[in-house]
Amino acid sequence: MFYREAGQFKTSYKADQALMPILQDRVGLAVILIIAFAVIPATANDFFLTSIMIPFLVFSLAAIGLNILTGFCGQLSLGTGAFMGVGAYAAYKLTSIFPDANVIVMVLLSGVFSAAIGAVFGLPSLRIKGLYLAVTTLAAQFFLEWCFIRIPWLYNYNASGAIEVPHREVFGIVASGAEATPLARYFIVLGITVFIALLMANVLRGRIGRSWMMIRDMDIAAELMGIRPLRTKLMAFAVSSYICGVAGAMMVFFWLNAAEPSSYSIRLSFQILFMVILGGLGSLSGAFMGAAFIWILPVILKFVPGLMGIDLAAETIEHATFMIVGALIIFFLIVEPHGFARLWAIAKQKLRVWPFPY
Amino acid sequence: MNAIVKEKAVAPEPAAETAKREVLLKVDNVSLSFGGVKAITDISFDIQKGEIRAIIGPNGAGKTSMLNVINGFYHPQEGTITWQGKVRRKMKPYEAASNGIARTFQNVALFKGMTTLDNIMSGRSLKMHRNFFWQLLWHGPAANEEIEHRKKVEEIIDFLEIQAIRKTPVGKLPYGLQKRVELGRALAMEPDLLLLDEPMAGMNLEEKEDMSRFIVDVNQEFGTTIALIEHDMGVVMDLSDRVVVLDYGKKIADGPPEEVQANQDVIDAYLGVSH
Amino acid sequence: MLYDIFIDPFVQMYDMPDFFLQVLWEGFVAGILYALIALGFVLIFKASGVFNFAQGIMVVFAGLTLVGLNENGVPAYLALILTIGVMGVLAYGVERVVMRPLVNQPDIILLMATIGLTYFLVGFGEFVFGGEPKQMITEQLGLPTGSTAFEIGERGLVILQHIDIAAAVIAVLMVAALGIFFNKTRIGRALRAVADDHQAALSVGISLNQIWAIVWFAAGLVALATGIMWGARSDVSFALEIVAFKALPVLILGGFTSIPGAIVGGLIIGFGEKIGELYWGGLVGGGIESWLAYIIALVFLLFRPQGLFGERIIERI
Amino acid sequence: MVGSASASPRGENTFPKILLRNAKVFGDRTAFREKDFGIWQSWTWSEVSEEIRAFSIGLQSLGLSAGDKIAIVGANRPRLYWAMVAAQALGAVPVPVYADSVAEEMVYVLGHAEVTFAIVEDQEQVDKLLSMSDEVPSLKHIIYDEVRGLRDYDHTHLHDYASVQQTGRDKLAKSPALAGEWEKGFAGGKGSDIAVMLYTSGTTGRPKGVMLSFDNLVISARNGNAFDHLDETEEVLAYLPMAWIGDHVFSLAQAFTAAYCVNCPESMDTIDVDRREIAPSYFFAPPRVFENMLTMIMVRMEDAGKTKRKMFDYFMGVANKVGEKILNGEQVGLKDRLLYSLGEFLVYGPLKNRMGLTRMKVGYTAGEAIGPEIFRFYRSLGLNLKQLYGQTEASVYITLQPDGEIFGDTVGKPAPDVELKIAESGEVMYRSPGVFVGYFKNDEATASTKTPDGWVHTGDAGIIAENGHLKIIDRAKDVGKLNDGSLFAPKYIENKLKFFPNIKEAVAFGHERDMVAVFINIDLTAVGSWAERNNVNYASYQELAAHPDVYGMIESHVDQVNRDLAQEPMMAGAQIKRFLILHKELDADDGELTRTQKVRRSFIAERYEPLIDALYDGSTSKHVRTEVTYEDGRKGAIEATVEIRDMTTYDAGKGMQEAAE
Repeated sequence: MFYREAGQFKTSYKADQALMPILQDRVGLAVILIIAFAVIPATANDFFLTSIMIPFLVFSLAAIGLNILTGFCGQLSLGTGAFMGVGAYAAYKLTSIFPDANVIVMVLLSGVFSAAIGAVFGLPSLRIKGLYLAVTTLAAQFFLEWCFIRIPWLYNYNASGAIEVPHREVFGIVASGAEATPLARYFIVLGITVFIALLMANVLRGRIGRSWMMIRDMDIAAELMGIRPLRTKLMAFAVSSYICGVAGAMMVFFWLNAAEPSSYSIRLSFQILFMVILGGLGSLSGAFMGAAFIWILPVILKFVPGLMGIDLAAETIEHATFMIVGALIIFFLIVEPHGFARLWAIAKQKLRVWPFPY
Repeated sequence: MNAIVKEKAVAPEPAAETAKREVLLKVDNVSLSFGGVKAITDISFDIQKGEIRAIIGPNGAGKTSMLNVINGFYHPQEGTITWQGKVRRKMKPYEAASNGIARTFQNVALFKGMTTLDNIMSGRSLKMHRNFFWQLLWHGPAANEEIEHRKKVEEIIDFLEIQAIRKTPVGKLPYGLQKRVELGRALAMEPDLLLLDEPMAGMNLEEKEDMSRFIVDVNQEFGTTIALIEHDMGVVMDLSDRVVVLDYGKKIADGPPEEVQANQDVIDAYLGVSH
Repeated sequence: MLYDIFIDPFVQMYDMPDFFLQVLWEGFVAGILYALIALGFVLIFKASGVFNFAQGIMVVFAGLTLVGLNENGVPAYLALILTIGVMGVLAYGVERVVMRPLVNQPDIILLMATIGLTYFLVGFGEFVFGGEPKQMITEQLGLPTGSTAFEIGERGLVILQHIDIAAAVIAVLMVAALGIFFNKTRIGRALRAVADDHQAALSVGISLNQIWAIVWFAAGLVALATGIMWGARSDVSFALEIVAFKALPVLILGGFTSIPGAIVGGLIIGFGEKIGELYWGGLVGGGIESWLAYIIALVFLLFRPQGLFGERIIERI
Repeated sequence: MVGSASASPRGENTFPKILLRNAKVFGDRTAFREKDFGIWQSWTWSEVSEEIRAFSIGLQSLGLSAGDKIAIVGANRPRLYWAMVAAQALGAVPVPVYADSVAEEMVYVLGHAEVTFAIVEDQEQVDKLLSMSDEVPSLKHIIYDEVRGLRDYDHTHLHDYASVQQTGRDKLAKSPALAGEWEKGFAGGKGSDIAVMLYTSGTTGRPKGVMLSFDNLVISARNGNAFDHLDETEEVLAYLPMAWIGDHVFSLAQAFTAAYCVNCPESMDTIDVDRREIAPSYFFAPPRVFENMLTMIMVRMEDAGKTKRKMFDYFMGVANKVGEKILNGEQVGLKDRLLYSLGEFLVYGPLKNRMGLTRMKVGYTAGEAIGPEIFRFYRSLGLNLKQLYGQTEASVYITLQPDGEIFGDTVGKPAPDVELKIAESGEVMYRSPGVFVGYFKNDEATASTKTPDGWVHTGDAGIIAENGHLKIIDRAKDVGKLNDGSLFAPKYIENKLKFFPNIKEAVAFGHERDMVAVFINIDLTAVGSWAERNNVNYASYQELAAHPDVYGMIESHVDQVNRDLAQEPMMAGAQIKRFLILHKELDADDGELTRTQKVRRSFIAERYEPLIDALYDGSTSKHVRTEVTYEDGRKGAIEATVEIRDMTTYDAGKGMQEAAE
C-alpha cells in the first residue's frame, strides 16, 4: 500500500546492492533518524532520556553484538553480560590510566579488550556446537564475573568493590560522571550506536557477513567451499564481543555512572539474549525492536497501575512485571518464533503486494 | 548455401579425445572404513582433464564416500590420491576449495537463510579478499570487489536461466530449482574439478533433461572437468565420457559407457535395480 | 609457587585426612544435589528434547510453595501434598501453554521459552510468597537434624549432618524409583520410546502431550525433593537459581539423556569443586567454586564432545 | 512540456538521419535499456548511434548492400532494433520475423523475402535457420547475439554480433574518415525508400510482405507523437513481437522520432516485474494483455481475506460509478470525489503500482476489439487507456480516440492526415500518408487491397456513429446472416463472452444457419484457481473443461450474454442457442490461432467439423479425436467426449428498463 515500487529501477549494481534499495525504506529510516537526532532531544525530558532512551540504545547495541554471533553466525552465547563487563572495566581502567584522553575514544577502545577475551572463549566453538557451546560461554560468564570481584586492580581497590565513573569532558562538554547532562549522554550513546550499527550493516552485506551466514546455515557446505570454520567463528566472536564491550562501557559511563560485578551478571546475558530472540535472530532492526520490547515494556508496566490510580508496593509491581514479561516472552515465541523482525517483514510484504494477498 | 549445414561441426567425439587428455586426478588403491565397516575397498581410477566422468553403482555402493574422499572430507586409511600430478597430503576439507574442487550435495545443502543471489555469491568467497576494515567502510574497494564478483555471478544466473528467482530466498524454491542454484554456487567457484552428487535425484523427466543440458553446457562452455554420481544408468550413459562402476565398495568396471553397459558384472549388479 | 600448586595440597591431604574426608563428604553432598537438579533436566530432555532452564526455578518454586503454605498455617504434610499438587498443575499448564504450541520449534526457541517460564515463575513465586529468603521446615517434615561426628585417627574429626545423609538416601531412593518407573511401568517404557523416536512412539499409540505432562510432573517432584534438601542446608531463596546452572556442566559430563550420567556427573562436579576450592582456591583468593565446574566441563568437552555416556557422532553429508 | 517542440521537427526523413539528429540533440539522454545480468543496462542516444554505426560498417564489410533483405529473428533486444537501423543505413531492408513461428512459416517468409542476411537472438534461432538453409538458398550470413552453445559451430557463414561490430570499430579506428562516408551513404536517402518489410500473419492464406516506406513510418509516427504529446521523456516497454507493426511503430518509429526511451525486458517470465520496475509512461498492449492482467487481479482478490475483498469490491464500485467521469473531467459530487481519492490510496493506486502502470500517461489497446467492461475497468482506475484502430498496411494509425472522447464501443476518430469512408458493402476504407507501398512480389494482392487512388480496404465492416467515431462490427467477410435473416456478427458475440475471466476464447457460428452456436475455451488460470478453492480435482485442461460444475458456470455466463444481446435491437436475433466447451485449448502451434492470437475461424470450422455438426444436429454430446502439436514439435492426438448444452433465449427488448438507466 505505502510501498509503491513502480518506476524504481536500478541501472547499476551499486544501486542494486544499496542497504535499502526501496525508496520508501530510505524515507522511513530518514524519518526515524530525524526523530532520534532532532525531535527527541528537543522535546524529551530528562527522565525519558535517562531511563528510557539511553538504556534502550545501550541494550540495542549489545543486542546487535550478540546478534552478530548468535543470529548471523549461529553460535549460541550466554556470556554476553560478562563481555559487556569486560568492556566496562576496561574503559574504567583506561580512563583512570589516561585521565586526559577523550572518554569516547576510551569507550570505543575498551571494546578491543572484550574482543580479545571473547575470541579466547570462542576457541572451543571449533569443536563444540549448540547448547554445549552455551555452557562454555557460561564458563566465561562466571569466570569473568569472578575476576571482577577478585581482582581489586580492576576497580582501583575501591572499598566498595564497585567502579565509579570519573568526571570527564569532551570538547568542554561534560560527557561522563555525575554532572554529565542527560542530553550530552544521549547524543554520545545515540551517535556510537548508530555509527556501529551502520558499520555492521556494511560488514553483513559483504563477504564476511556472508561467510558467517554460511557457517550458520550449513557449516559443512561452507567448509567445503573454502570457509575456514575457526577463523570465521572467532572473527564473529571478536566482533560480537567488541560491540558488547562498547555497549557495556557505555552502560556504566553514560547511563549508570557506577557499576559492580552484579550489574554484569548472567541475568544481563539472558536479558540481551531475549532482545535478540524476540527481536529476530539475524536482523539488525530486530535488535532495536527487541531491546525496545524488553527494556521499555517493564518501565511502562511500572507506571500503568499508578496511571490507573491503583497504588501497589514497588516490589509487588516489580514481581508482577517479571510475571508479565515472562508470559509475554512465551506468548511472542509462540506467535512468531522468528521475532518482531519477521513480523515486520511479513507486514512489509503485505504492504508491497497490497491489495493482493501474494 | 547448403554449405552452412554441411560445415556445421558438432562437438568433438569424446571417445576419440580421451586418449590424449592429461590426468587431473588419480585415485590409487584407496580404502576407507568407519569403525571396521568398509565403505570403499582398494579402488583405483583416474579423472582426465575436460571429461565428464561418471561414478555409478547401486545404493550403498560407496559412491558418496568416494566423492567425500576426493574432496578431502574423509581421509582414506590406505591408498593415495594424486591431484594435478602431485600426491596429495592429508588435507582439511576447506582446502579442497582452494585446490579447485567444488561439489554439490546429494540432498541439497544450500544456505537456506540466503537468496539465490547470495548463495551463488558465496561461491566467490575464496576469490574475494577485501579485509574486515574495508568491509566496515563498504564504499570504495569492498563495494567494487562485490560488484566485480556480482557480474560473474550474474553471468552464471543468466547461464542457468534463473533470473526470475534471483532475489528469492532459496528455502522457498522447488527442489528442482534448488538443485540448479546449488550447481550455480559450485560454478561460481570456477573449479578445475566439479563433483556432482546425484545431480538429478528426485527430479522429474523434464527437470532431468534440463539438468543434463546444463551439465553438458558447463563441460563444453567452461571446459570444466566433471565427476558425477548417478544411479540412473540412462542419464549417465548419455552424459559421460567414461564411467566407473562401484558395487559394495569395490570397482567392478571402468570404461566408456557402451562398454560398461555391456559388462556382465554391471548388469548383475544392477539386476533388480529398476531403471 | 609451583610448590603451592603441585605439592602442598597433597601434603595437606595426607597430613589432615579427617579434613580431607570432610571435604570429600561436602563434595559428595553438593554432588548429590547437583545430580538431583540435573536429573530434572534429563527427564525432560529425554522425553521432549527440551532443555529446561526453568528446572532450577522449579526447585525454588517448589520449596517456596511448601514453606509458604506451611507459614500460612497449613500443616507440613498436607502442605507437602498440596505442593505436589501444585507441581502437577504446573506440569500440566506448561505442557498446555508452552510445549504444545511450540512443538517442532528449534532448540533455541524452546530454550528461550523455558527461560521465559523462569521469569514467570520467579515473578509468580515472589508475588505470592514475597522475595525474602525462608527457612525450610525441616523438623515439621520429620527430616533428621543434628549431626554425628566420627573420630578419624587421633583428634581427627569428621562431622556428618543427618540431613545430608537423608539427602543422599532420598537421592538414591529417587533414582531407584525412576529406574523402576522407566523400565517396569508402561508409561516409563513409552517415555523411552519417545526419547528414541517420536514417530515410533506415536505409531504405538502414545500421546506425546500426555508424556510431556508426565515428565514435567516427574521433574516437578524431583525439584520438590531437591528444594527440600537444599532448603534444609541453606535456606530457600532465588539465589538457588544461579546454583541451578551448575546442572549444565553436570549434564555436559553425564550426557543430556543419561540418568546414571547425571549422578556420576553430579558427583564429579561436587568433588572437583570442593576439593579445588579448599585446596587450590586459596591461591587465587578463593571463590573459584563459582566457575570451576564450568571450566572442568569445558576442558572435558574439548576431548569428548558427546559426554561420558553419549555415543560418538559421525558427520555425514 | 519538456522538449515537445523538438519532438516534431520535420527535417530528417529516414531513421538513420533521425538517429544522428537524436545523437546531437539528445546525446546524453537514455535511448535504450535492457534488463540484463540483473540490472537495467542503459545506452544514451550518442552511444546508440556509435553502436549502430560500428555494426552497420561491420555488416558492410560482410557484404551487405543496398536492396538486400535482412531477417531479424528474436525477442525484443536493443541490438536487434539497432540492427534494423544499421541495415537501413546501408539501404538494406530489415524483415522482422516472428521468432516463435513454426519452421514452415519461417521458411516461407525468409524464402519469399529472399533474405541474404539473418540477425538472430541465440542458438535456438541459429539451429532453426541452419536446418532450413536448403529451402532458403539466398541466405548467406547468420549473425547471432547470444554466444552460448555456438562455440563449436563452424563460423565461415556464422558470426558473433560483437565481433561483426568489432570489425566495424577497427575499420573506423583505422580510417576515421569512414564515419563520414558512412553518413554520406544514407544522407541522400529518400523518404519514399522502403524502410521495412513486415509479414502480416493473415487470418487466411500465406503471409503477405507489407512494404512500408520511411515516409509511411516517420510521418505516421510523428502524427502519433503530436496527437498524444509524446516527447523524449516517455518510457516504453518493448515486449511485443518485433515482427508486428505495433511494436515496430511504438518501439522504433515513434521512439526515434520522439527520441524517447525503449526498455527491453529480461525474459518473458520476468515481464511483469520488469514492467513494474520501468513503469512505462506510454503503454501499448493488445486486449489480451489487459484481459490477462484483469484476470490475474480478480483471481488474486478471490484469494484475499474477507475484509480486503469487501473493501476492494466497494471501491471498485465507486470507481465504476465516478472513475471515468473524473478521468474525463466531468462534474462529480464532492462526496464521490473524496471517496474516489480514498479509493485511489487504498486500491487504485496500489493496483496500478502492481501492474506497473502508475506512470502511464496514455495507453493504447488495439489489434482486436476489447471487452467494453474490461476497457471501463482500466479507465475507471484513472488510467488513460484508449482504443485505436489500425493495420500493418496503414503503419498502424487509422482511427484514434482523442482524450475525453472515449466510448467503449467505438474506436475513435480518424487519426491526423487520415481520410475515412465506408464502402457500400459496409467495409471501412481509408487513405493516409501511412498507406503501404505494396505487398512484396504480390501485385494482384496489392491491387485488390489498394485502389489506384490510394484507398485501402480494411476488410472490416463498420459504421461511423453520429459523433463521428468509427464503430467496428466485425470482419467484413465474417459478418453474416442467420437463415431467418437476422444479422450475425460473431466477433461481437465472442467479445461479449470473452469478457468473463473464466472464458479465454470463443468461436461463434451461425452464418447461413438456423441459430447461433459457440465453441468455448475456458481460462485455465481463472477456472483452475476456482477449482482449487472449491477443491475440484483435475489432471488436465481437458478434464477441467468437461467438469459439470464448470459447464454450469459457463452456462450462466452464456445466459448473461443472451440477456445483453436481447437488449440490443440489431443483435437480439443472434442469441446463443447452443454451446460446448472445447476439449483442448486453441493454439497457434496447431494453426488454430494466428501468431497474434487471433482465432482462425475458417480453419477451426474445418478442423472441428464433427463438433459443429453435432451442435446443429441436436445431439447432446459428441466423441472427437484431435491431432495436436506439442511445444517441442512432437505430434499427438487427444480424444474426448464433448458435452453440448442448450440455452434459453430472450425476446428482444426484454430488460429494456435496465438498459434505459
